[in-house]
Amino acid sequence: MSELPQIVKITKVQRETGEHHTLFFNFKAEAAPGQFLMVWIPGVDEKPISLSKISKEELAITVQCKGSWSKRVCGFESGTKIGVRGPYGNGFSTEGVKKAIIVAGGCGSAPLMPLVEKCLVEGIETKFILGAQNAKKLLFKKELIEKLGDNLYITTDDGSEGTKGFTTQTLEELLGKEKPDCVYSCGPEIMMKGVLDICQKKKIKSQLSLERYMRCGFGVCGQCVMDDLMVCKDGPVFSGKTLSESAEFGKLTRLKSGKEVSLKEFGDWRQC
Amino acid sequence: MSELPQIVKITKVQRETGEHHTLFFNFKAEAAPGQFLMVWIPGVDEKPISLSKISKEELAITVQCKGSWSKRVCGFESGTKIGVRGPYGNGFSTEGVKKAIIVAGGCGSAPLMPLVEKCLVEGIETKFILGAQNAKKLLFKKELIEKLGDNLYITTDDGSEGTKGFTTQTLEELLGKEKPDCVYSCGPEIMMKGVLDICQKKKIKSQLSLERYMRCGFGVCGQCVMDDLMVCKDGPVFSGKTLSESAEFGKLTRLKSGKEVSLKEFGDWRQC
Amino acid sequence: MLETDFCGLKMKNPTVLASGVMGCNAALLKRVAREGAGAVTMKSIGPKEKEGHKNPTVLEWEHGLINAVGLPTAGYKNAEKEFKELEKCKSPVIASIYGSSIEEFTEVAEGIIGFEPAMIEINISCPNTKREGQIFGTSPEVAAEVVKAVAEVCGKIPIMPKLTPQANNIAAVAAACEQAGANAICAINTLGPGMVIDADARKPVLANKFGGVSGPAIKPIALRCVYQIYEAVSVPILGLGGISNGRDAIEMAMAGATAIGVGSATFYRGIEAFKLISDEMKTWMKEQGVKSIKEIVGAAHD
Amino acid sequence: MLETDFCGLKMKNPTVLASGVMGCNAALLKRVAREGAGAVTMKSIGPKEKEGHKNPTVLEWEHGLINAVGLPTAGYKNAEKEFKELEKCKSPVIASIYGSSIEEFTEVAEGIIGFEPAMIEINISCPNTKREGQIFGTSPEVAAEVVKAVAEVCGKIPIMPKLTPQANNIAAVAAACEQAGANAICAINTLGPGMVIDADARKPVLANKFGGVSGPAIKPIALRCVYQIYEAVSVPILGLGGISNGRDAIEMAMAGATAIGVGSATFYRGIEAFKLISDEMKTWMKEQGVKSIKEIVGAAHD
Ligand SMILES: Cc1cc2nc3c(=O)[nH]c(=O)nc-3n(C[C@H](O)[C@H](O)[C@H](O)COP(=O)(O)OP(=O)(O)OC[C@H]3O[C@@H](n4cnc5c(N)ncnc54)[C@H](O)[C@@H]3O)c2cc1C
Ligand SMILES: Cc1cc2nc3c(=O)[nH]c(=O)nc-3n(C[C@H](O)[C@H](O)[C@H](O)COP(=O)(O)OP(=O)(O)OC[C@H]3O[C@@H](n4cnc5c(N)ncnc54)[C@H](O)[C@@H]3O)c2cc1C
Ligand SMILES: Cc1cc2nc3c(=O)[nH]c(=O)nc-3n(C[C@H](O)[C@H](O)[C@H](O)COP(=O)(O)O)c2cc1C
Ligand SMILES: Cc1cc2nc3c(=O)[nH]c(=O)nc-3n(C[C@H](O)[C@H](O)[C@H](O)COP(=O)(O)O)c2cc1C
Ligand code: FES
Ligand code: FES
Repeated sequence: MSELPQIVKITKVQRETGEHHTLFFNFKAEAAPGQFLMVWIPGVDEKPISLSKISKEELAITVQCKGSWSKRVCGFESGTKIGVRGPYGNGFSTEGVKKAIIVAGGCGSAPLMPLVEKCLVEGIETKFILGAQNAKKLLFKKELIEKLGDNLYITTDDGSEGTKGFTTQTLEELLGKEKPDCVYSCGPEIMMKGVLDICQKKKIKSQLSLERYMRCGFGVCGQCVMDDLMVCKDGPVFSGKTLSESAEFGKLTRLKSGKEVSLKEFGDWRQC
Repeated sequence: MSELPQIVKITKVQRETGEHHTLFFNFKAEAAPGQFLMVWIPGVDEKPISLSKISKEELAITVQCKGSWSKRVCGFESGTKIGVRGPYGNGFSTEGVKKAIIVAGGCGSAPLMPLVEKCLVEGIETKFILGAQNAKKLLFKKELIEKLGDNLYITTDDGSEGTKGFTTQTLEELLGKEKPDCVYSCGPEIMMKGVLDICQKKKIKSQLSLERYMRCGFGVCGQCVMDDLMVCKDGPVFSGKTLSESAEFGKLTRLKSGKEVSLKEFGDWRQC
Repeated sequence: MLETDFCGLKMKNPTVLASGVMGCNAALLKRVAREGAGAVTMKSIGPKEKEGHKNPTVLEWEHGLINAVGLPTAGYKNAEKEFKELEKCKSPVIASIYGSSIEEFTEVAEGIIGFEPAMIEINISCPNTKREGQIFGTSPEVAAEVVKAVAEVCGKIPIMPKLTPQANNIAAVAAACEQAGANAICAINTLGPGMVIDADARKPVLANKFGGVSGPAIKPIALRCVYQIYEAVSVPILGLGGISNGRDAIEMAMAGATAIGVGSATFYRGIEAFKLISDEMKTWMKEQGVKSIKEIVGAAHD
Repeated sequence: MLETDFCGLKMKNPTVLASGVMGCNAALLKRVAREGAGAVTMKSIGPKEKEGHKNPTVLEWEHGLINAVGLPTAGYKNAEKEFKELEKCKSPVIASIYGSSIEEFTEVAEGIIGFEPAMIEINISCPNTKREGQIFGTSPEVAAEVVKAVAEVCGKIPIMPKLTPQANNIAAVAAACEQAGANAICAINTLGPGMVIDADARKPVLANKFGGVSGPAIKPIALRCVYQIYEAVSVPILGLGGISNGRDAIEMAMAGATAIGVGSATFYRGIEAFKLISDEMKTWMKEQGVKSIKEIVGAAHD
């Protein structure tokens, strides 16, 4: 079988927040939490998108309306056809984990939702810190409350819901009281850098899901490189240990041209 | 896997008659009696050759020294490397057969030896008519005596051994006394035409193994065509019924160019 | 839903047996037609009898076939019997001709027009012979010259040059051919040449060393060629190269082919390939609500 | 037994990472060298920063890859850091350059010679850009012009034009390049271009529609090209195209390649491809009693 995109029909569109839409579709694939698909809008563009829901019957992705590609996606109705290939990447590991804290910034919740599912199935004690700029942008809040109840910690930058401040502050507080086997995180790289620093200081293992501009998605073109790692294939999930040794994590990324730029310069594009 | 020739080492060379050599080699393949290999001498030529011995451990082919290709083959010692691909073709069927008569002319014995083996294993009552120009050219005589004893009937054109005359005469005699379920034959096409005519007259089923010039061996190039049949794939074994309806069997063949010629004109090249 | 009119040839489906594949004699061509081919192409006929190359001449190498048969031909003078027998063929019969000079092309064309084939394919693209074909098909000017000369001879019988993917600008070659009087364009002939080497034998495997590549491996090249030709000409296209299943055929139609050639797939799927491909096309069309194959010809263009 | 001297480059084995594959930054190139590549080629560097095409840009289609990345490049002016970091690379580093005019080629060459790469590959063969490359590599005259101009700039750094299989006479192109001062020949770049169409989407899949074909499907074409080049030049050849395992590499050596490029195989076998291929070569050589890979370079020639 080839790795060409397969055209699937969107079976359902769910509006999560004003700017996040979840698209459901049938696509037979073995997938793990943290893996992503390359999602093709024929004639437009193709982007890597994390799986936000994994079940035998269907998969789902959650897209934030942002640029030219994602705005189009957010206009899709059920019945629209898209091309998907994958899943690609390594995904999160829960091996040996009994107690976990998950930290999501903005649409970072997307790849973390199937992880929550997995943690619950495996009986892992799970706390979830969900952060966003304001109450309106809290992604998957309702689902997370249903699933985790008191174990969900909400933070907003403006204090419009939950604790005012950053997810990292809440993480630091929690880690003052307890010692999970692993901290999982996805969100703006600056936030994840904070998560990593805290975990390193406390000597707690972590797994962080990264993003870089991608082309092939399967480890050939080298576009998504970070140090000597290909984010699409060696990642997108990396251990805190790997990232703590990285010369680029939290600092540098690459433009489409391959030119190195500082994360700042690149813009906090995933600061959603 | 591809159908490219595989290089095998000849493990043993057995001189059968002055002009027939059997080459043994190891080549893993499921093969049936009547099937053939395309045998490549690197840098020289490639020819279709029937399997004259089929076992789990090894295969063998028996070649008559004749033209430029086969004379080279007959010079090979054990250790020589040849390329083989296949097996190709349909092979003989013994389905429903309890009693068989096998008619071999010249080196037509080659594909018929594995058939004898199969008949014995399956408990088929088997008679074998072995014909050649003279005593010296009787191929596989010793083996056939060992295997079949009194059920081997020998004919030579010059009477130097066995009955003087053609295999067809002996066949006609035998069919006057008994009614086999199938007559199998391989040898010069003129002989096989005789076999077919006798069988048709007596309403006895037959299976005959044919030859035409071949290129691909797998039913693509169309070179080996006889009527609308490709000898390499639809054959080389055909039922008497099919051949009795043929406009070309026993009459026409084709040169390398594809030009139709009468069998006579073509020369009795397999009249070995 | 698959009925196709290709240059006046009425075909029950768009599949066409490719030249040189099983096309040596009338009886087998008729069988291929019975087995489901919408039209059949005869093996290319040359000016005089020719043996072709020594074996190995045709190989399968996992991703396709490679062949250097060397254009064996009985020659047009020995073709009468086959043509006569083909009159009873269930599907239209396309004759294919080659030569090593413009004179030879017209000589062969003249030699066979009396037999009134439904169409004449001009093979200006075989990579197996040093002069025959190759030169003609890579240059728009030379290709056009051949087409013009053959057109003059052929009268009302439609002619269709068969192009090579080795041309640096196949669209320009096609356009030049159309200008010169081609009624259809056939693309592509085999790719390359290529070469298969056996490590253990330390030798090229084909007796001719080099051979034309066909089958699954060449599909992307064939699609690109047909796509480009479609934008350059208005005559219909017989697209082929690596078409193995119904989906491939649909893609080829979308690239711009009205008729779809099938050659190497007969290795992978047997003589039933034509029927299988047609059935698979129908299944896809039903799923997608496509009523006639005509609807999707060229659909991949904006 | 695999030690190779390629134009003065001392390689522990003949495998070379092909340009454009994982070659975007120094760290990853160094990893590929650690993982077993005898030499590594950087992604082609162009005259100025360029984004490349939109996605999809790289696809796998069952018999190979197809890509239209569009030669993204940070430009030679942004290359210093990578070159500096590459000084510590375990294997020789080949720089690759492209331009859309002879002036651009020399500009880029001049821009990077200061970093003293072990060798400079001149990409005159990329099928993805309309002017960049394609034209240069198909004509012996133009190819020679580029090589001559770059040679003048490069001084003692060996230069190696990378040829396209689309050339009608690749041996002539290679010979012209040797004449013009090439120290080695690299062949082949991707084949085509080709095209992938999605039936259900009714669209070409690559954003650029057309892309260069690589991987298993192109091996016979690559072997033929290298075989023909070997008979036309006396400088060493870096042969690549569809090499996926040790046996492929042996065949490529027999066709005439001293060094053996590996690109798409990293998809099929991972970054370990270099080590796997080297090990498989050794196994075959032991079986066949071949002491040094040098013994078999060109062995398929009479
Ligand atoms: C492994 C992975 C998983 C992802 N998962 C999700 C997800 O679940 N949901 C989601 O909404 N998005 C996800 N993304 C991001 C997604 O691929 C797109 O980048 C995003 O949808 C913006 O695309 P756009 O064309 O709409 O915006 P654009 O107009 O292209 O860009 C908006 C901003 O994003 C930057 N950008 C664009 N494309 C990329 C890219 N591929 N990588 C890095 N930066 C880029 C631009 O530089 C710009 O600053 C993921 C990315 C990766 C690498
Ligand atoms: C299915 C099949 C099974 C065969 N099995 C055997 C076998 O077990 N043992 C064996 O010795 N031979 C067998 N042959 C014949 C074999 O393929 C060669 O034809 C034979 O070895 C003579 O080749 P040559 O080059 O030595 O002679 P050449 O010099 O080529 O020819 C001698 C004569 O044979 C004719 N001839 C050559 N090649 C062929 C061909 N492929 N088909 C028909 N006529 C040909 C020539 O026209 C000439 O009259 C078989 C052929 C077929 C088609
Ligand atoms: C064994 C073989 C013989 C061929 N002979 C001819 C020929 O005589 N004339 C011709 O125009 N094309 C010939 N071709 C090319 C095919 O007609 C066709 O163009 C090519 O194989 C690509 O199609 P495919 O991939 O479906 O096989 C031959 C191909 C094969 C495999
Ligand atoms: C994704 C991708 C990107 C490539 N980019 C370049 C490039 O920038 N410069 C170049 O000379 N060749 C480039 N190539 C061509 C390869 O270097 C190589 O010549 C070709 O892929 C054939 O080798 P393979 O079959 O081993 O992949 C690229 C190939 C691929 C698959
Ligand atoms: S996107 Fe191509 S290597 Fe990661
Ligand atoms: S030898 Fe090619 S079809 Fe029989």
